[in-house]
Formats: sequence, structure tokens, C-alpha cells
Amino acid sequence: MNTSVKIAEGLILKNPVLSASGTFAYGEEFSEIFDLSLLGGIVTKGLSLKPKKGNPSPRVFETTGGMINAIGLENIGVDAFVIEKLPFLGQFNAPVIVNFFGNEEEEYELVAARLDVDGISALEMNVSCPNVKKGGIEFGKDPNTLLSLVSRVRRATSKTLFVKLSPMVKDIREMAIAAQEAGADAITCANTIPAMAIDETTQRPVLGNITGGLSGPAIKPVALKLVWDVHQCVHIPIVASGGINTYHDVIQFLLAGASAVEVGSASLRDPLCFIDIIEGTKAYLKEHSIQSVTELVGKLII
Amino acid sequence: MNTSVKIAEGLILKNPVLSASGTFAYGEEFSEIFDLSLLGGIVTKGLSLKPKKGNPSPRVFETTGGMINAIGLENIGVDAFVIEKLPFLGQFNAPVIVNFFGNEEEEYELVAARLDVDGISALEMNVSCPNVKKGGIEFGKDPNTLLSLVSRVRRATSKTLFVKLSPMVKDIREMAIAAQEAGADAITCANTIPAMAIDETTQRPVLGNITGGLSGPAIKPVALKLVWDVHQCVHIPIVASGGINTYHDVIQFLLAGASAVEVGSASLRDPLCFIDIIEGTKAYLKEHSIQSVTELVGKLII
Amino acid sequence: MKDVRGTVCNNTKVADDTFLLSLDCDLPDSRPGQFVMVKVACGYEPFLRRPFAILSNHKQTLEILYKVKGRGTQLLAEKRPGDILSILGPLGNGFSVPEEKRQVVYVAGGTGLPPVLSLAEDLKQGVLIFGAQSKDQIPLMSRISSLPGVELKVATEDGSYGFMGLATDLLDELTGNARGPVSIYACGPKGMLLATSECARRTGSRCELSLEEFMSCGFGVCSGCVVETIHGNKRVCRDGPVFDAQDILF
Amino acid sequence: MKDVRGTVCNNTKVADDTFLLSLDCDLPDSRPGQFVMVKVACGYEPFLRRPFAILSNHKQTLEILYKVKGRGTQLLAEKRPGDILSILGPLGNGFSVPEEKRQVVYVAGGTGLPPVLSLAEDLKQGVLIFGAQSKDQIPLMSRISSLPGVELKVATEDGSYGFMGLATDLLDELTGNARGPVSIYACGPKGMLLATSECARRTGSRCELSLEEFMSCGFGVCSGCVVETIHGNKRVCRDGPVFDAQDILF
Ligand SMILES: Cc1cc2nc3c(=O)[nH]c(=O)nc-3n(C[C@H](O)[C@H](O)[C@H](O)COP(=O)(O)OP(=O)(O)OC[C@H]3O[C@@H](n4cnc5c(N)ncnc54)[C@H](O)[C@@H]3O)c2cc1C
Ligand SMILES: Cc1cc2nc3c(=O)[nH]c(=O)nc-3n(C[C@H](O)[C@H](O)[C@H](O)COP(=O)(O)OP(=O)(O)OC[C@H]3O[C@@H](n4cnc5c(N)ncnc54)[C@H](O)[C@@H]3O)c2cc1C
Ligand SMILES: Cc1cc2nc3c(=O)[nH]c(=O)nc-3n(C[C@H](O)[C@H](O)[C@H](O)COP(=O)(O)O)c2cc1C
Ligand SMILES: Cc1cc2nc3c(=O)[nH]c(=O)nc-3n(C[C@H](O)[C@H](O)[C@H](O)COP(=O)(O)O)c2cc1C
Ligand code: FES
Ligand code: FES
Repeated sequence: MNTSVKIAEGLILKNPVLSASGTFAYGEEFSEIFDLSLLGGIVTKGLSLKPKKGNPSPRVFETTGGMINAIGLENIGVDAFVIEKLPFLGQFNAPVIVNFFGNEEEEYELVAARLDVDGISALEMNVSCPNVKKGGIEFGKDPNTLLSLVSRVRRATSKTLFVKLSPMVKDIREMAIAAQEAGADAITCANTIPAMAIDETTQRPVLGNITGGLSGPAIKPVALKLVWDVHQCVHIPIVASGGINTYHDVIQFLLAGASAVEVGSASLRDPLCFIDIIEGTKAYLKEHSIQSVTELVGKLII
Repeated sequence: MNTSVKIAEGLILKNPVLSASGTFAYGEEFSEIFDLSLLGGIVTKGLSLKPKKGNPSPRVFETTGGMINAIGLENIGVDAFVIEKLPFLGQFNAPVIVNFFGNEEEEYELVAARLDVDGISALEMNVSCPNVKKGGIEFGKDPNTLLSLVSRVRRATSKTLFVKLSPMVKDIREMAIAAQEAGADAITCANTIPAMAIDETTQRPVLGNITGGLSGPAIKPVALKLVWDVHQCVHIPIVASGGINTYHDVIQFLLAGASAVEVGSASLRDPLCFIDIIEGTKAYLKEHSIQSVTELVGKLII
Repeated sequence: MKDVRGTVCNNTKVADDTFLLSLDCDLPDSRPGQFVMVKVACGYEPFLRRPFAILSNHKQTLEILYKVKGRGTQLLAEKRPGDILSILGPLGNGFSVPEEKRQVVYVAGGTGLPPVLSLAEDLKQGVLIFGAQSKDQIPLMSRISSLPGVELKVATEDGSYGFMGLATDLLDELTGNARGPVSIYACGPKGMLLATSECARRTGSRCELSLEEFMSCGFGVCSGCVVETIHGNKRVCRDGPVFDAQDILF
Repeated sequence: MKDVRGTVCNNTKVADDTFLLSLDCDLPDSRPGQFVMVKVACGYEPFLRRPFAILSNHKQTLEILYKVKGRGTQLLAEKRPGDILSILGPLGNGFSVPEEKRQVVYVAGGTGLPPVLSLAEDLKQGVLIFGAQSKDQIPLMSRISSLPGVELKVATEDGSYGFMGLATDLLDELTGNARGPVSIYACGPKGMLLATSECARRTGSRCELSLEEFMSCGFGVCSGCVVETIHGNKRVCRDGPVFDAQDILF
């Protein structure tokens, strides 16, 4: 039985189960509880050029079947990551996929260039960030903006490049096509859904940042649809993100067209869920006499 | 204590709690279990020019904190509604708000015109329908398309006009502004979120239509954010829809900027929830010494 | 239809994964074939109610016979005497009363037993054919056997009890040998209903089927549970669950 | 940190809405001030674990003292002996050991009792000031009173027990009269911690505060629980929950 999937020439995952950005920090804490070499890949917290302080507290709130976060992309910055965190991640036998973002095209480019170092297998661009030069509209909202941004980043790095899309767009397909056209090697589909919580006793927003992003099982049906849509229109691999909690979810996302999945919020509640998910996936393959994970990708029977 | 809210010149709701389209049919079934006169308003199933058969079964699927439906807008058609259902609804002391849709601009116009009859207090346009003349892209995805559509319908009817937006757009604010500019009296915010379910044991989609729309508590945080966004940019009233289950939700949506709310999926599981929600809202007002519901609208403390 | 509170009196295992739940509750009078929507949890997990046939509803006591399939029925199986459930019902149309002088045959497969058993307990006549996979899957044997006027015939697929084969094999035999007109009442898996309906057509029997579809509301407002009939889409929860077999487009 | 299974031994009400839970579980050794993340339900309702201080953790027995606040703690209160919970821990840093010759004062308000009580049971010295709204809100009185070497002082806001007023009033008095250097260990509502920290500054006492923030992971990966300190943002779950009072920017 073969659980490995090839995402790009330089990137073969031993299994399709990755961590997700922002729910795995830089790997250190999780390494205390399981061997990170078991993972298909390690996706790290989103990095910016300079360290970022993030949003005021409260930053997280639980909702029905999920949670809203408004961390505000707090991170140690790309330099500190390369110097302080990357060597640690090098110990494990799992590709390191570094999530990053910027506030303008140039910052994306600079961060990507700075991450073109050994020990990193791929970059994941978070395009759900406001473009400060364009009045704060997210890069991931318009296909032309995205095409231009991804093209610049593509030229700035030799690494395998994932583009992580925003879910809340007019048509995710045109975004995926733009990313592919600009040279992305894979599409991560998708980020959290914009959301909000209000405490009616105080009559105030719950989160320090007022709004945040919804994740967890609540959004799984939405993410599944997005992956299915993207699968209809691109030929590069899709990495699914959104509400993956069990191996059932993994199989469903593979069938919808994903080649791999990222597990985010689920690992906040259950740090060992990765192991259950990987084992469950293997057991499913065995039970259904499927030789290779890749046989399932996009094979939804209509 | 005053629970009434004014939506337009001709439309004052005795309380801000309405039924939602597609979860209340034409009112007959619910009338067996409670007095519909208690409602702030009755929103009926979406009507088309001709009767519509809808999608193949299965049509509904439960998900974490919600459900996906792919009913496919099955309805009896506008003529049968006016003749067979409207007289029944006339018995109750609650405004009747008729949801409708079309497959092209002209159909919307014709349905609206046909509904310009006594016994109907307002129309609610569902714009989450594919525009068959424009390659099947939803009317509610593009502000110019929406502006043109709503303008035509506006001319076709003398009724109070709600425009019910799609949640999955680039920026809900530009859609709300377009609707307002075209003469809408209120914005219903918002419809279900596109979603999908897969059964990994059969490797098939669960729903006959493959994809459907997600509703229920799972989407509440998303709907709340959309209402908050829309509230920043329009001056016409907002009617909230999405995951409203309790009076807590009602107060939260009012604070975010809604003048009234629609209760959909919650009433499928609990047909009597309307009464609890209305009573709970009153109790909240009393407890907080608030004279009128309208004092809460948009009064989120930042 | 009313939304009533039911207090669990008993919730006992009566066969493999199968439980008999009795509730103290003030449900309005119902007819065999009608059902209730049960809220199995207070929160939103699961979000929707679950439909169950009314096995009996007399003197403030409601009986439900159910099989554990997923988490909803699992939660139900965890209920203890004294727990309170919200019950919406009675819902749906129920079986029609057979014309006089007709021989009555009930056909039930698996979890399709409750509605037809309810009818048999009401009519106190006829033959009840019950099909199951094996002996361990047969609930309420002694209750059914001791029903006055009703004869029980059991078919098991593995032959561990009664006739080895399908319930519909027994039905074919019975209708083949019948001397007068027959009325068939059936509930069970789709394949069984199809075969039953075929048999009825062949033998010119009257035949009513109680259908199952996944339901969200259960009282007719969402159109989530439709089935195609010769009269167009019909809601299983409101226009059924009992339909004339001739009307169904399988 | 390990994810261990805990079997409920006891889950008893010890004050208004307050329960003492003891679990049979193989949690690694811990220090006072550390905490665990408890999964209160198997499904997704609620989705996240809940943080609770470790009251004690000896000989395979873990004790948690908790107050019912919302649905998570409500579900916990419904657990019965034999039920199994998933426990992640020990988490966080815990209190530091006081230097010799220092007078130790513990200040606890409401649900802030467990971490400081845990420390008092460990150090077996000092004065424990506990503040509550009223008498009914005071748990484990006899256990605390009988602690060797520890003196208990209670303040209730309504005066129904002990001193009428705030815990920090008692603290002010105590530190005012103290003859040598004092080490203060506090956990409780924000206002209490602020006043405690003020008092420590005024009197030149060492002071450690155990903070609470809403947590999603509890082990440092999400940055959901940060607090501002003079050293920048710190994660309450990982860099705390115990902080030097001087570092916190209230
Ligand atoms: C009118 C009626 C009467 C009934 N009477 C009885 C009775 O008396 N006794 C009894 O035991 N059962 C009865 N049932 C069946 C019973 O309602 C189900 O077994 C129960 O709802 C299962 O709930 P669950 O939460 O345990 O399972 P779930 O976890 O909800 O699912 C069980 C199975 O159904 C599948 N499923 C769920 N939704 C769909 C969908 N939309 N399309 C296709 N498959 C789906 C799931 O994948 C799973 O395999 C009746 C059903 C109906 C409609
Ligand atoms: C390190 C640590 C140790 C603790 N130790 C103990 C202990 O030993 N004993 C004890 O009783 N309690 C302790 N607590 C508090 C305990 O964790 C909470 O009371 C518990 O999680 C409440 O869960 P619930 O589901 O019952 O309430 P919930 O329903 O989750 O909420 C309770 C209240 O918190 C509010 N709330 C929820 N999320 C947020 C947010 N993001 N921002 C602001 N408000 C929010 C809700 O609105 C509600 O008022 C500790 C907390 C921490 C962080
Ligand atoms: C606390 C938190 C922090 C996150 N931070 C990032 C981030 O820095 N960059 C990013 O691209 N996505 C971030 N995400 C999004 C997740 O990587 C993931 O795409 C999303 O949560 C949906 O998956 P899930 O439902 O499995 O959590 C974050 C999510 C959470 C919950
Ligand atoms: C079964 C079902 C059918 C629906 N049919 C319609 C419809 O015909 N027209 C429409 O505008 N919205 C329709 N909706 C959307 C609801 O009116 C509502 O906007 C949505 O479900 C979100 O609210 P909720 O979470 O309270 O259900 C339907 C929703 C459901 C669940
Ligand atoms: S389940 Fe809603 S109409 Fe039948
Ligand atoms: S709760 Fe996740 S970092 Fe503290």
C-alpha cells in the first residue's frame, strides 16, 4: 500500500496529511508529544518580513462546530525563523512547507527570496492579506491582482510554491486558474471564512479585532465544495484545508480532488489526531483494497 | 416595551422575528402548531413563474452544526400560490413577504408583476440563481448584474422589495450598495453558503444535486460578519439570515445592524422556536431596560 | 401535530443493536403508520431530529422500536429512565383501513417492523412476514407471536431462524396460494419494497408501502424528503410515509 | 505533556456550582500552577478542550476543582464515576519556589483557588487568603483549614463568612504588618490580580500571578491566549500561566 503523493518534482509527501499554518507554530510544541517525522509535511506559522505583534486579545472564540481566530498573523519574522526555528525542523524526516505573507507585492517577494534556503521544501503563500497599496483589498479577492502577485513570487523563489486561496470570493475557480497560470505548483484550498462573534451581555464584539476567521468542522462542507470546484479547472495538485478532523474527511477531500490535506483546528483540540488520521487513512485503503492514495484523487463517482 | 420595527413605509413588523424562505413552505403546516399571527412576518417558499420540480433526492444532509440542502427551488409556481395559498395566509395578522426568483431578468420581472396583488406586504428577491442567459453565473455575484436586475424588478412592483444576497461573493458591501441604488427597500443578508457532502463508503456525493447550500448554527458567525459589513455601507434596513436559533442570536444580529431576522433551519428542528425566540427577545429588552428593539440596531459597542 | 415532552420509562435492548423505548407522553391520538420526530440531544449535535414510527400510542405511553445506526440513534440508546425528550407528532398519513373480506398480509424488513406491527396490533388479523438477516436481528418475537388473530412467519437470510430466504419469497408463496383478494402493507429496505410492489401488481393485490427518506423537518415544510410518484413529487413526511404502491416511481 | 485517559473516580459538589473531580490517570509529574486541557465531550460540542488547574497529582490521581460557568463545565459536572476523559498535560510553567526566609502569602479569588491551594499544599507554610462573594461559594474549607503550616483567612463580599470585604483588603493588612520580605502567589479575577500586584509593588514584595485567558490549544501553538508583558506578547498557556507580576502590562 502506497500512501505517498507527489506534489511537484521536488516534493513527495510520504502521506497526504500535513499540519496547517498557524495551528502548529514552528513545530516545537508538537514535537514533545509525537514524532513529527510521521507527518506528510510540516506547514509552519505564516511569516512576514519583520516580526509581527498581531491583534489584541481576546483572539479566539469557540462557535458551533468550530472556532473563530483573530491572531492577526503574529509571528517572529522571517529572519528569526531561518536562524532559530529552521534548524530544529531539520531534525525530522518530513518536508517543511513555510507559510508566508506580505502587505504589498514587494514584501511577498522579499520574504520568498529570504526563504530560498536549504531545509525548506516548499513555500505556501497566504493571499488573504490586505494589499496596503490598494486600499486594503485582499490580494486573494481578484484574479488579476493574484496573477501579478504570484508571478512576482514565482520569479523570486526556486522552491515548490503553494498558493493558499481565500474561500470568500466570487468564484474560486478563477482564482485557482490565475494562481496556476502564474506558476504555482499547488493550490491550498482554502483559508478561514471571515466571521464575527458578539457578546450580547456586554453588547461588544468578543474578539479584540472585532472580526476573525472561522475554522473547524463547521466549515468542512464549504471547503469540500471549494476543492471540488477547483478540481474542475486546474491540473496542479490541490491541498485541502478546512474542517478536516478524521480520516473520513481525508478520504472525502481526496475524492473531491485534493492530493493532500492540512489539519488545523482539529490539532488544537487533539494534538495526536494526526496519528489517528494517518492510521485511519491507511486502514481505509486496506479495507477497500486500494493500492495507492493517488487512486482516490478526484475519483468521486457521479 | 416596543418590539416593532419599521422596514419601509408600508411595512411595520410587530416584532423582528420572521420565518425564512424554504423552511416555512406556504405556512399551512406551521399553522397547525402555532398561531402565525405571533410572527413578525411570514416569508414564503421561493416562487418561479412556472411550477418547478426541483432536484433529485437525497436533498438534505446533516452536517456539524447545520445542514446542506439541495431542494432545487421546488415550488408550485406563482399562479398557484396566488390562487391556492395566499387566501390562507390572509387569515393571519402578520405581513406576508413572498420570496421569488427567475432564471433570467425577464422572469424575475414577470413574477414580481404577478405578485403585485393584495395580501402581499413585500417581495423578497432571491438573487442566488443562475442567469441562464449569461452562462449560468449567479445574478448575485456581480454588482452590475445585480443593479440591472433589481432596477427592472423595482419598476415592476409597487411592493416593498427585499433583496436577499448571496454570501459567497468578493465583497458583500458592493452587492448591498448595488441593491440599494437600484431601489431595494431592504437587504436580506444572506442566503446559504455553497457546500457539498461526500459519502466515502460509496465514494459518491450524498446529494442528488452533488452540491447544495449550508445553513444552521455552523454559519452564524459568517452571517453575523456579513450583516456587520453591510451595515457599514447602506442606510436601508437589513434583515439577517443564517444560523439564528435563539434570542441570543437575535440580539447579536440586531447589534450588528439588522432590523429583523429570519429563522430558517432552526424551525425545521423546532417548529415552536419562534415563540421562544420572540419571548426571549422581549425578556432581554426588559432585563436591560431597553424601550424599543430599534434602540439595539447597529449599536454594537466598539 | 404537537411538540410534547416525553419522559423515558424504559429503553431496553430487544435484539442486536435494537431497542424498545417507552415514553410517558401526551401525544395526540395516532394511527398505525404515523411517526414522530424525536430530538435526541439538547444542543446542536446532531442538529436535526430523527424520525421513528409510532409502534404504539395508548394511555399516555408512546412506544418506539429503533435500531442503532449512527450517532443520533446511539445517543437515543444512552437515554435512561427519567430523561426527557422532545417529541413532535403524530406526523404523516398512516395506513388506510383494509376493505372487509380482504386477506391482510404485512411485510416487514429490518427496521421496517414498527409501522406494520403497529397496524397488525390494531387490526388483529392477517399474516405478518418479517424478514431479517439472522436470528439475533429479530426483536419482540414473543410479543408478535402472542398477537391474537395474527400469524407470524419469519424469513432469515442465513436461515438461522424460520424460512431461509427473503420475506418476499414468503410473500410470493402466500399471495400465490391466496383464495380471495389480498391487501399488503409493507415497510422495509428499498429492494424489499420493490419486490413487494411487483408481487402486488402480478397478483392484483392492493398494496401500501411505508417509505423512508432522510428528513430534516418531518412535517412537510422543507421538501427535503420527496419521492417521485405518478402524481409528481410527494413529500414522504407529509403526503406519506404510506403510499399506494402503484403510485411510486421506483 | 501527554494526552492521557482519565477515569472519573469522583465528581462531587463541594460548593455552589463548584465540583471536585478526581480522576484515575497516569499524568506525568507536575508542579503547582500547571494545568491540564480536558476534553469534556467526544463530539464537536463543544469543539475545544477546557483548561483547569491541577489541584493535585499524586499516585495516579488527578484532582480538579471547577465551577460550572457554561456548557463545557456543565457537561463536566454530568460525568459519573467510570466515565473516561481525555486529559492533556501537564501544561504551562507553574509557580517558582520561594526563597528561604520569605513569608509566603497566597491570594485566591473564586475559581482562582486551585493553583494556589496546590502550591500551599506543596509548601506547607504561609497564609492563604481566599476571597469569595459569599459563604456558599467557599469550597474545601475543612481541607484547607486542616493544612499543616498554612493559615486560612477568608473574606466574603457580603460578610457571610470571615472578614467582610475583599481578599486584597486582607492582603494589604498582612503585607503592611509583615516583618520580613514577602512572596505573594495569586490567582483570581483581573481586578484582584491588579490590586495584588499594586500591593506587591508598594510593599516591595515578590509576586507571581497565575493568569487566565480563553484558550484554544493550551500548549502554545495557536497564539490565541497572549497577554502583553514588558517582554512583548506572551502565551498564557505556554510562557505562563504564572508570570511575575512586574512583567504584566495590565
Ligand atoms: C418515516 C420514518 C420512520 C422511521 N421509523 C423508524 C423506526 O421505527 N425504527 C428505526 O429504527 N428506524 C426508523 N427510521 C429510520 C431512522 O430514522 C434512522 O435510522 C435514523 O434517523 C438514523 O439516525 P442516526 O443519527 O443514528 O444515523 P445517521 O448518522 O444520521 O445516519 C445513518 C445513516 O444514514 C445515512 N444518511 C444520512 N443522511 C442521508 C442522506 N441525506 N442521504 C442518504 N443517506 C443518508 C448516513 O450516511 C448513515 O449511513 C425511520 C425513518 C423514517 C423516514
Ligand atoms: C490556565 C487556566 C486554568 C484554569 N483553571 C480553572 C480551575 O482550576 N477551575 C475552574 O473552575 N476554572 C478554571 N479555569 C477557567 C475555566 O477554564 C473556564 O471556566 C471554563 O473553560 C469555562 O468553560 P465553559 O464551557 O463552562 O464556559 P463557556 O461556555 O466556554 O464560556 C464561559 C464564559 O466565558 C466567556 N468566553 C468564552 N470565550 C471567550 C473569549 N474568547 N473571550 C472572552 N470571553 C469568553 C463566555 O462568554 C462565557 O461567559 C481556568 C482557566 C485557565 C485559562
Ligand atoms: C489559530 C489559527 C491561526 C491561523 N494562522 C494562519 C496563518 O498564519 N496563515 C495561514 O495561511 N492560515 C492560518 N490559519 C488558517 C489555517 O491554516 C487553516 O487554513 C484553517 O484554519 C482551516 O482549516 P481547519 O478547519 O482545519 O482549521 C490559521 C488558523 C487558525 C485556527
Ligand atoms: C430546506 C431549505 C430551503 C430553502 N429554500 C430557499 C428558497 O426557496 N429561497 C431562498 O431565498 N432561500 C431559501 N433557503 C435559505 C433560507 O431561507 C435561509 O436564508 C438559510 O437557510 C440561512 O438561514 P438558517 O441558517 O436560519 O437556515 C432555504 C433553506 C433551506 C434550509
Ligand atoms: S422532511 Fe421536510 S418536507 Fe419532509
Ligand atoms: S491557547 Fe494556543 S497558544 Fe495558548
